[in-house]
Amino acid sequence: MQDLLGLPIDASAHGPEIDHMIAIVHWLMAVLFVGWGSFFLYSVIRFRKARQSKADYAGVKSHMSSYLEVGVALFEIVLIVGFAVPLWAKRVNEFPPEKGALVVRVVAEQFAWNIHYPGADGVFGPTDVKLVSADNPVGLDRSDPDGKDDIVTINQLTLPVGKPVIVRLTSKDVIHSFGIPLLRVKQDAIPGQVIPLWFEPVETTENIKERLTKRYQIKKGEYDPRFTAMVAMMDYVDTENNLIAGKGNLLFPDVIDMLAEAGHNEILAGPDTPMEIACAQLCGLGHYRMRGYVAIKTQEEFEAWLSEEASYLPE
Amino acid sequence: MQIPYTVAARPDTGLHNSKLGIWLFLASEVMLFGALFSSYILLRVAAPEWPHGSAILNVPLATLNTVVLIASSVTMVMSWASLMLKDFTKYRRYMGLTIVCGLVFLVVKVFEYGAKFSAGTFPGEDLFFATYFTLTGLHGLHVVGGIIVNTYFWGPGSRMWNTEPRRFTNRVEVAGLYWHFVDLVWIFLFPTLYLL
Amino acid sequence: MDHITTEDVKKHVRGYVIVFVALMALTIVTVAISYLHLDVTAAIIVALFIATVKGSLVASYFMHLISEKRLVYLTLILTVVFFAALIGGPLLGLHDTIQ
Amino acid sequence: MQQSATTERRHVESVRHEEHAGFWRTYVFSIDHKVIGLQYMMSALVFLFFGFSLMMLMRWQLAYPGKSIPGEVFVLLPAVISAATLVIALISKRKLIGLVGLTFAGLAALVWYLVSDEVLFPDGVMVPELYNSFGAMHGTIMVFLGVVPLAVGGFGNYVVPLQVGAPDMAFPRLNMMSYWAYFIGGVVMLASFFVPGGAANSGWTSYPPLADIATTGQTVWLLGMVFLITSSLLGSINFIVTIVQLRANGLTYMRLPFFVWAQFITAFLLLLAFPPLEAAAVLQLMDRLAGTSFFLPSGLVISGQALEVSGGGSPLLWQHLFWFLAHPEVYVLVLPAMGIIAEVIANNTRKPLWGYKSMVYAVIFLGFMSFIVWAHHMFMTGMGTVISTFFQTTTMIISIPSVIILTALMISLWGGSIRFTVPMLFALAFLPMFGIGGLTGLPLGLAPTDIHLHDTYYVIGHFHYVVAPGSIFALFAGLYYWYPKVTGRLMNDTLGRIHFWGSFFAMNGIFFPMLIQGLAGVSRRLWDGGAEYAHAQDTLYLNEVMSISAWVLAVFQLPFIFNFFWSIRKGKKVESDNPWDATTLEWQTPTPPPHGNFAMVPQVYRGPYEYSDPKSPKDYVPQNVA
Ligand code: HEA
Ligand code: HEA
Ligand code: CUA
Ligand SMILES: [Cu+2]
Repeated sequence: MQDLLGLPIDASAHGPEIDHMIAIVHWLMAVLFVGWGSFFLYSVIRFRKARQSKADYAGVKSHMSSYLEVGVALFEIVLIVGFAVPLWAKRVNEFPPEKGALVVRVVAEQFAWNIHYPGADGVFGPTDVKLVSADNPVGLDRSDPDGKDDIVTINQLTLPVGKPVIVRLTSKDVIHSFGIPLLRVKQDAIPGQVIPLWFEPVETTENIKERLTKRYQIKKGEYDPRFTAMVAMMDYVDTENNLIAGKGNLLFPDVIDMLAEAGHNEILAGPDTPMEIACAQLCGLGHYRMRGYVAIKTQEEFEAWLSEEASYLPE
Repeated sequence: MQIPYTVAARPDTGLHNSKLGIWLFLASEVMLFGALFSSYILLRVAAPEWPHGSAILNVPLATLNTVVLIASSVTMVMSWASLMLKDFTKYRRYMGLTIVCGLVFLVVKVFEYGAKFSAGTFPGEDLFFATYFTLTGLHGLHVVGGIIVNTYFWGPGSRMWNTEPRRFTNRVEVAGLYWHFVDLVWIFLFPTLYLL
Repeated sequence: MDHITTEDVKKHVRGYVIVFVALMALTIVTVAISYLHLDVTAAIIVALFIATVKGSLVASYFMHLISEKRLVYLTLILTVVFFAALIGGPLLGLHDTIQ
Repeated sequence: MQQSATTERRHVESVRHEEHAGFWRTYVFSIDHKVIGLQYMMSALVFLFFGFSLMMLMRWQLAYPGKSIPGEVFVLLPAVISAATLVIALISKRKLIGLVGLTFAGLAALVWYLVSDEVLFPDGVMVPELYNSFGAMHGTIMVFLGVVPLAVGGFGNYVVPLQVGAPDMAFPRLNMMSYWAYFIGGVVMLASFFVPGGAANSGWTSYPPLADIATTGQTVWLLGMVFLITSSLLGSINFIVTIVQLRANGLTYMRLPFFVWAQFITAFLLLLAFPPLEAAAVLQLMDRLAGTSFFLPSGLVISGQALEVSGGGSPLLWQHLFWFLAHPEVYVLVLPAMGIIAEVIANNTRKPLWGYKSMVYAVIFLGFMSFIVWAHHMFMTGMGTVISTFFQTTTMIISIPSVIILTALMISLWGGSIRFTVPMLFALAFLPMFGIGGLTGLPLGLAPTDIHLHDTYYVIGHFHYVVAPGSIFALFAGLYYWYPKVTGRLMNDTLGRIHFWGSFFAMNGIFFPMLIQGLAGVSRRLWDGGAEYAHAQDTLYLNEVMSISAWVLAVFQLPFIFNFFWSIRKGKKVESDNPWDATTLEWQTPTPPPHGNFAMVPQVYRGPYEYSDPKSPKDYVPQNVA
């Protein structure tokens, strides 16, 4: 059922539980729809006027339908008691201890995601609305010792794999919604409120990229718009062995044309940024482009990334 | 065929049309003011601090207004009772008094608002004043509406007394139900805004 | 008001005067209490209690709710239930947020 | 029935007055429920068409993001309709059809004005602001100016008094005021396209703080809403009083046609759910005009600038007040539709509705429950376990009465002698289509699954299945079904069948792909339809499928619109006042019913759907036959 539904790849620890539940609900829906649908079609055909010239005043006398309704009700009780409530409780009550987790602040604004890491000391520096400026989007007080080493990125959420992440979510202006489909995470970012959420990524984005890599037919002069968000997933050379597009190269129209010219009628391509933060709440004219990128790295890569970011910090 | 039960009550419900109509209308008004009360409670519970109404609002004036409005409710119901007793002159007198009370209420309100405005206090001041102005303003509009209706029944509308006395009495009763409701809303607004 | 006699109305009128006096008295009581500066919870309870009593008096006597028809009661009960939901829901939402 | 001589006299006068009243009194400021019903119906149809036109323009942008729009093509449709209706008006010499033709010409002009505007469509490409504003107005217009006025104001007004055996609505003048409040509300909404910054663009949900800081169009939207709410309130009081007080002799509650029951419950929803939105609208108006901050928390920074307000407000307060209305409102969209379906199915299966009583109890229960499920639209606002459990449970509970009603309707088919008339086709299609829409509500109603689906196209797919091939189909069924009562003529059958089949496939072509996109995680309200998102790539091709289906759907409305106007004069004449051999009271009047409807109060002897009673020689027994 999960494949049938076309759910995206699932890269978080809790995701399969949600997917499982989506699948179960859709099974119920399918059973009801097919069941009632068959009854419906049969009745419509069997009792058409041409076949049944006189209607039966009493109609159905059995109580099947009541049992069925009770059945649906019972199923729904099971869904709520057995799945919905415990799953939700796990999401909102059972936060992992902050010690073993990565804590980040996410401050949404029209139309960007500001990501705030506590830095080496593990403590967030104080923030103040008055300090907000173009190069200090979260209003971080750099003069405070806690704030000195904090790292702030825009639209780039980098996380280590296999470690719980706690996000403290808020917004500067209007309501946004922090949604990462591939992590089965969604939470509205509400100004004036800080709402925590947590998840645990279990797969690196590199891995996901590989998994999403597919063969695509190409032709000169015909550009599949999907290529705008894709990169080549192996090195491509022309007849003289000159590199046209290396692994990771963006697939612009001219690149495609060159590839086709060089005789490649099939290429391996994968999404450039497979995992994204999609703002799910209408937040103004730029809502459609309020997109953040999630990179899930191995612990070592993540630490390397952190120290690189730290090296850019103002002294 | 014509519309039944405009005057007499329908036997199984015991109500005539406009009586049921006005109660339904009042039910919707309960939800309107209810929603505003609900907002008030929510905002106040969530607020770190909330000013004490009596410290910044004019309690004596509001008390006066409470008295005036309650009095107007009594005169309103008396005007209906006078019609029931077939005493049209008394009806006019009581209805007139009701209108006057309504106007007094508004005049006092104008003074209250005026004092706040001239002191530079506007709805945008803080949440307290925002709720204060919105709630009393909306209530004030209801008072204005009531005065218009009552004035109509005091003046031109009262001609119906000569042609259809029962129907006219019903109309006054219905107008009265509305007016009492407006009074009732004030009875709750007064302590919540001014005293707490 | 189909079966109301002149006698009934006269009785009503006496009732109105009593209710009027009671309302005035209660108004004075609320204002007086507010000058006592009770603590907030007590003040809210007392003030709303008195307001409810006053409101019930107006509704019961001036609006004749005390002798109204079943249909009107049903409508109002329904309204009160939804009103309660309208207050309860958002308040619950306020208190039961993810911390 | 007691009545004083004076009222009698006044009434006679007013009837006479009506006869000599002339155009204005008869058609414009009429107090006859049937005329008002038709006014509602025509206005609502035009608004539906307009709401659809906005969406057709938006669907261009979704299918071909960033490509220049062929404005002429989109103007063509209303222009053709306008020309055709004007021709029909000339042939049949009907001023009113001419009026509609002019309205469509106005619509064509409005569309032209919009697409040729260099600011809104630089190089023919719709700007994101405009996309948002069209989206908000599409939602608002469809819900508040299209479906509800058609279902409640139109069919409710025309049919309910007839079905309860009443001469008119209880308060005819209030009824007229209700229509005009709606009309003004509609005009205000349309006018908002011309204010600086354009129409409201914060979604039909108008969530603050976004809506609080939006352009002037939002203020106009709020004012328009105040008029529409007033209209609904006046209307709902009228319906309840009419149904309670004006029922004919012998017409007990359990003998009411299901349509009347549906309207009755709907009226309660409108009466008690709308005022909180009115309150919310007042608060938002205060925020926008008087500088208060009911919905604005402290410390907002808008585009790098601290917002100068006192703060302290709560954005979620709006959501509570809005959904307190808007959830019941969605049942307002569907209950009258179910009512129409019940009438049509009983009539065309030639047998009583199965489980009529359980349907009535179900609809009462549904109405009650609809007031306490609203926060299922707010699962992602940071709800804890207690409140989310409460609202998930109520949401699951409310699906049960829907299942009961649908089940009863479907079982009613069993043993029938089904006539596939055009209204019946629409009614039959309603069942599985509402089924899909309703069933897709279940995963949305469970908080954990809603995490993935909230604010994606899955939600859009869910509710369009219930409102478009659901409610709109039911409304089409109603139009075809009651048309002969109003005009004395039938609509053309072949054109009706073309309309049905075309609409049926096109609707599924639009809305099924939405569910697929939603499961893939594509957000709603995206100007480019998700073109940039990696997770959307695999389902992007569906955007074009949906758009083409939408335009095809539009083309298949042409036979309907033509049929609708043409048949007024040229349709096949009905042979009797009761062409469908129906049982309910509206068919026991002359066609069209005169002012005052019935010569005397009808006496009702039986339930609403006495078809094929073995004790009776004919296959139907009208309610007023002893
Ligand atoms: C007419 C309108 C209508 C109706 C009837 C419904 C009915 C239901 N809706 Fe829907 N809903 C909307 C209109 C409607 N909705 C709209 C407009 C929105 C979005 C608003 C916005 O955000 O802009 C929305 C959004 C919405 C949400 C919020 C989603 C989100 O934003 O994340 C939820 C969540 O619980 C929900 C749930 C339900 C449920 C459980 C029902 C239940 O009542 C459904 C019960 C019905 C059934 C269970 C079907 C039973 C039938 C069968 C079993 C028979 C099958 C038949 C055959 C095969 C022949 N709806
Ligand atoms: C009742 C409600 C209703 C109805 C019927 C519809 C009908 C349709 N809707 Fe709408 N829609 C909404 C309510 C509705 N919608 C809401 C509330 C939103 C959310 C807005 C928001 O995000 O804030 C939305 C959003 C919405 C979106 C998502 C936009 C986005 O998220 O960016 C899309 C996308 O395709 C869409 C498409 C359509 C289409 C193709 C139809 C078609 O089914 C239209 C079919 C119309 C007809 C068939 C018209 C028939 C009428 C005539 C032919 C007139 C005849 C005239 C005379 C005889 C005079 N709608
Ligand atoms: Cu931020 Cu949408
Ligand atoms: Cu809902």
